[in-house]
Amino acid sequence: MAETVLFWIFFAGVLVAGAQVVMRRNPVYAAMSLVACFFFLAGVYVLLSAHLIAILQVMVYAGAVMVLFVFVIMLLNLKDEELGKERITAWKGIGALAVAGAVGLIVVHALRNAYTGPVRDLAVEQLPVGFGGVKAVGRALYLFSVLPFEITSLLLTVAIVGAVVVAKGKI
Amino acid sequence: MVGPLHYLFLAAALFALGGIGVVLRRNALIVLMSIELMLNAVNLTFLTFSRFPLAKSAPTQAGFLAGHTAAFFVIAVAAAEAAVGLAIVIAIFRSRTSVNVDEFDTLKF
Amino acid sequence: MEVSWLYLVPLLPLVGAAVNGILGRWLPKAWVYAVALLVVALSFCIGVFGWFQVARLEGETAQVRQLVYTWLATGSLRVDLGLTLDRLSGTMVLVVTGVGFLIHLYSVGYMDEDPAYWRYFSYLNLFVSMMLLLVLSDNLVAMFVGWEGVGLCSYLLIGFWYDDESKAYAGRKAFVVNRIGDFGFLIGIFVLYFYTGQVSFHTLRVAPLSLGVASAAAALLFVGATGKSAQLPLYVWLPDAMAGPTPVSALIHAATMVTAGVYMVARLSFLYVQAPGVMALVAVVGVLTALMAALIGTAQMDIKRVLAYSTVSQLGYMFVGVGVGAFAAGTAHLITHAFFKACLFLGSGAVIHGLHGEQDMARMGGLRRGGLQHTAITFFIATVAITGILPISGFFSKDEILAQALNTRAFDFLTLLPDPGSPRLTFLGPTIYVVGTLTALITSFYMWRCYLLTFEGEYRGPADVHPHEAPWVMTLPLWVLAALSVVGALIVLPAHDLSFTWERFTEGLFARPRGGPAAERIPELVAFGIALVVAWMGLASAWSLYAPGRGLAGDERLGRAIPRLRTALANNLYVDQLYDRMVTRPLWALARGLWRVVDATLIDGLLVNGTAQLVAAIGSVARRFQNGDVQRYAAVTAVGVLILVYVFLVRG
Amino acid sequence: MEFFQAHLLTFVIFAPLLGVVIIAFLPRAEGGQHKGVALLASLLSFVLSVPLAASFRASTRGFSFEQRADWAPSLGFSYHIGLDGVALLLFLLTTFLGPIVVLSSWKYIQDRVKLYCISLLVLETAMLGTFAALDLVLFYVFWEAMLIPMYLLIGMWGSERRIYAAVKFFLFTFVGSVLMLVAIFWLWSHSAPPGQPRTFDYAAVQTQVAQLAPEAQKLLFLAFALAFAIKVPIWPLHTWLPDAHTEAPAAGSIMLAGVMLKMGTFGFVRYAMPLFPAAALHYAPAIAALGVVGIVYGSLMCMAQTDLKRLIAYSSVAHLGFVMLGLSALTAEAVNGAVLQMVNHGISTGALFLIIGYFYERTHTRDLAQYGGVARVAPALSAVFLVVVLSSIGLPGTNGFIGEFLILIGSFTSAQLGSWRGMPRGQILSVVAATGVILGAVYMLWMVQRTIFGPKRRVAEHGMPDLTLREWATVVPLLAAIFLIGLYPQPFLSATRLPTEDLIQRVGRPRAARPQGAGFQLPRPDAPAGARAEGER
Repeated sequence: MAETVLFWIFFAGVLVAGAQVVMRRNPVYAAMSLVACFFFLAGVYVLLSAHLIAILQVMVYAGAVMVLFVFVIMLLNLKDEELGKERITAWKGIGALAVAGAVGLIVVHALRNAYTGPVRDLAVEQLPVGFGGVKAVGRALYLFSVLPFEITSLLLTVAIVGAVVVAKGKI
Repeated sequence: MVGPLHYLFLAAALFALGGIGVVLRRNALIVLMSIELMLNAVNLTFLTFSRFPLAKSAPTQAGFLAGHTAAFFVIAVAAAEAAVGLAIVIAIFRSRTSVNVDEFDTLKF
Repeated sequence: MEVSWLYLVPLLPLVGAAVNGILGRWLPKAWVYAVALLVVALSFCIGVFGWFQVARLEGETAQVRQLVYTWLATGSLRVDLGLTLDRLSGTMVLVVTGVGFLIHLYSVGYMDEDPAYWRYFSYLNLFVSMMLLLVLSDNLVAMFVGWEGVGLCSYLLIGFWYDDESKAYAGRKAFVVNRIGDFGFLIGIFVLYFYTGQVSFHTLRVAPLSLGVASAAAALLFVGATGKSAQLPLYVWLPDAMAGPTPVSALIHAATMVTAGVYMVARLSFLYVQAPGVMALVAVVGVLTALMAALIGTAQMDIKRVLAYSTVSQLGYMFVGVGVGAFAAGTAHLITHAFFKACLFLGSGAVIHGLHGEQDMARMGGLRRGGLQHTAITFFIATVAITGILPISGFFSKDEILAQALNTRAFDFLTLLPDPGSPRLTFLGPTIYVVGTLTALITSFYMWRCYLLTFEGEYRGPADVHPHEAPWVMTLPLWVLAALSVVGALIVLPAHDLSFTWERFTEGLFARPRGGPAAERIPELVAFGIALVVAWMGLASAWSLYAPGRGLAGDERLGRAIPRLRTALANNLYVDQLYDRMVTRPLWALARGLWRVVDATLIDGLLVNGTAQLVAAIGSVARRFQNGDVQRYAAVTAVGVLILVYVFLVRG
Repeated sequence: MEFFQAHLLTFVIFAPLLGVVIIAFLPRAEGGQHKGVALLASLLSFVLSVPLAASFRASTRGFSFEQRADWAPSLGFSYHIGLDGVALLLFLLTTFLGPIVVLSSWKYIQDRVKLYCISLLVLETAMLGTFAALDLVLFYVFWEAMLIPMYLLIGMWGSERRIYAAVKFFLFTFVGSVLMLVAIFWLWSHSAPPGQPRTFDYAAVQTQVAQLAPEAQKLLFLAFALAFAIKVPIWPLHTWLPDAHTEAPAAGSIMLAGVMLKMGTFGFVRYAMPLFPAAALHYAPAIAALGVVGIVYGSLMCMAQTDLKRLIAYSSVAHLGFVMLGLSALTAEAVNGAVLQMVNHGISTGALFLIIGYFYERTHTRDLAQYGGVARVAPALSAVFLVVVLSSIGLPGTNGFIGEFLILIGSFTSAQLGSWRGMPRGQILSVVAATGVILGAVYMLWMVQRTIFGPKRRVAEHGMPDLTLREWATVVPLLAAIFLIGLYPQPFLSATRLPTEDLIQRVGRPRAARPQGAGFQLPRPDAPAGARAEGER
């Protein structure tokens, strides 16, 4: 019961905060809304028994990534006139409608029929001990996805170097 | 009672929100944020399917937390993307003094 | 008889050419001369040695041979670099190396002041080598090597003073016209090889040939001969070839190379007698060339051009000889002509040398008493020989050809048309005789005109040019050649019981024409009488117009009497212009037109770049979607996703 | 030592790549070192190829120096190399030209030397590999690998319109080779009976292809032939050639003319014709006719040019027309002549481009109107030029004559091309082709006159340095080769005797054995008996 209540609170929070991100003119407000959105999402993850991912969501996303965003926003220090006016062109309308339409179609035709058979709930079954916990996810990560993991580390290194090179102009 | 479809619907809504943001907004920073929204929607889908597998597809030892590992990688890639994307925004802002994506149209022909 | 030294004959001059060509620039002048003269002299000595060996042998086996090496062997084709020295080729070797040596000697004086003398001697040696290869080779392909090789040397030597565009052009013209002839020669080889599988003379000699094949091959090879020996219609290069140094004109364009065609026909006499129609063609072409060139010769003012047309004309006689089946007479004239024409050319060279490059007879005159006695006397002797006013070499050899033409029965069974009922060509021989005799008259006229204008009367040149006699290295060859012009009569004496005449010497060497032995239509002495009278008539007419003291008045009188004909003759009957209009210019225009229309426009413009432009056109439409607006890309992507989702989820 | 012997061919092929590795580690600025290493590497390749030539036995049928290693056995391709007589000649030509090419550009190339040397060496390896490959995939890999360095050579060190020329070159050749790739895959899918592992191996494919339907053979032949015809180039696919030759630097032109064009003709000899004999015979008259058109047309094109290099490029079209005529004629003389003519063209035209490169280095123009009187200021250079031109127009005693003569005489006697209105096609084509001999003299001597003869024009006004020692070193081997082949062609002809015999046997119509030296006994135009009867009447 508590899960249902919490879900709907988080549901509303995620969508409202997400809408704020998209609607807000000032990027600072958008960023703050995004942080809020991430927190609500972390809550949803907890409901899904994804404890480790929820923690990472807060630490990496709401923490590190968003700090980066805010830092950049501050660095650029955009003035009001620099933000400019939003223009809605025909293509933007088409694009937005297409996105909405595509997602709608997916929802109607794919998601709705995703669970036609009996559903298992691994969190309830408690089949794997500590589902979504650090230990279980860690085992999965290091036992079965070592190579992607290592490649990801490489990717991050490249991203850091790339970011420095791009942003720095002259080294 | 909250079922997997609720979560999936939330993910879809969030994804649509992010997609609309990408298409509509001029501000490059907000476009990047919208992309983050979309990535999170994907994460949410991963985690949902990870917790609620179909009965007929009993997950193997390697597979039952595959959704979590995928989400983990998405977070890592998103971090990288944010770093590089923001660096590009800074670089462009330096030369163009603007962060509006519709003013950057050198990527053509 | 197989020997192992024959290869030295053509090789020695080749070595000389290589030495002088590569090292000549750094060698002392005397060494260059020594090398060039020595190799030719050595070749001559070996030639003499071989000649005596052959002269001792009798009949079919009267030859020495050497297989140097197998040059090409693939499939059933086998081409040996084989040399054969028989009585014909042996004598040719002597002429080539003998006259060649004299001309080398002469060149020492003539080219002394030219800075590129080493190059000159290298080319000259190369020429001698190639000519010897042509003469000695025992198969058609090796002969073709020499054939083209002498053409190359001719090209190089005509354009020797290449700074002058017109001289370089003359060389090029000679080479290209010769190549047209060589084209025929080459196809002729192919035809023979196709039907017999052979290219060497001694196997071709016994190969059975049908009339058609023999005619085709003989006619094609004769095309080659018309190119090399400057006959109609390919004679146009020879007058221009006078752009080269005068000794070259004497050696290549009078004495040796241009007679290669005659030599080839004589060498292949076994083939030509199997194609009587082609023999008639050869004789007709020969006599027409002789007449036409003689006519043109009457109106030339350049002393070398007179001699050039004279050469063309005399070559025509030789072809008449081989064409009517009198191969011995034709080749005998070849030999005597080599002597007196070389003498004439060298004499003209001495004149040009003495007048510091002057070639126009209008500015000569009186040179016999003006310091060029030796030249004048030798020139006089050679003129006597060529015109036949006295019975020395040219008189007998030319008369023998004309008599054979009159008496020949080679054409008796030929019909004018393939239809057996059409008239026989029995009239052809006598007609050729009449035309040939007329030509002899004209020959006598223009040669005496040339002599009189050059050496008699008053000196008409500019006062600051003082004619002087050439050094002894130049006059010595003149005297030797003049003597040979006189003594040469020995081999062509009409006495049939003398063993040293050419006719007896070469007995059995040439095939006999099909019509059987010549029938005597008029007595020999009458024919001699006619020839003498004709020659004297020529002299008389020349004297009446150009007698000493009259200067150029004769030309003016002729110009007034037959103005249009004379202008046409002076302009070589406009043949060059005709070829230019009909062949040269259309060809170049065709080339340019094809290039512009087909290559540049059709293939490249339409097909290649057209395809590219089509792609570019599609691209220019498609690139409107690529306007750099990232959000539009995103929107389009979204639309694409929508469509995919619709297709795969809803429809699928 | 044994190991060395067994792998000699591989060493020769990859010796230039060794140079690439060394150059890659040299600092970029050291231009001289790069060229030195490139020279040594190409010399090494040449020196190693000498024992190949020495130990080659012309009397062994099939491939010599064969070597095989697995590459991707599951897909059926392997590293399989070997040489027959035909390939050996072209292989040696390539190793022979390699050092000359490096030396020729010693002074001219001064920027991006490192990349330049690498391109040259990679090109050489790719070319050698193409000749030696005995596996279709290996062949294709080397074949395409040639394109890239050549594209760079033209596009980076060429003259004004180099980009246009490079792209044109690339697209032209690529269009053809893509079709060939499809055909190769098709062959692979039919390379073994069902259920057995498929293979790209040349010999295996060859035995299997014979069972294909004639229509399929024709299509496959056309796919291969298109790729090769573009490379040759056969009229009317030739227009990339003048542009590529004209714009390429001298070294590129030499490689292009000397070796790369032979890839096309070699492809016909090795792949298109023996793999699909029936189709090859079917299309032989058409290809021979196109070859003859190429001869006449190419010669006429030469007469319309004012650009030295473009003129020579068009003359290549004419010369390779001879080769195609010879190959299609399918007589021993013609095919041997054609193979020899490939080598000849490589040497003569390569030398022509080399010398025109030297002209260009000195004068910085290729415009004929600017030339004139060069012989006066640079006599040795002009003399060499003249000799090479003479070999190019097929003067007897030089290499060009042997090839052209054999091709013409072989095609004249060819019965393989059928007849047209009662006339043997071979004779018609041969006669028309022989006019190319005249036209060749026309345009080549015209060019000679415009460049080295005549009064001094702009380029010669202020004098011109004659050949330097380095340039002599590049020219002398070529001259030696010209005269060696011209005067003593027998070793070359005997090297190609067996492979060409096999080719003719495979492709050509079976015919009655020709008695040695007796020639064809074809119906004669006139019965000799009748002629004799007429004579006696």
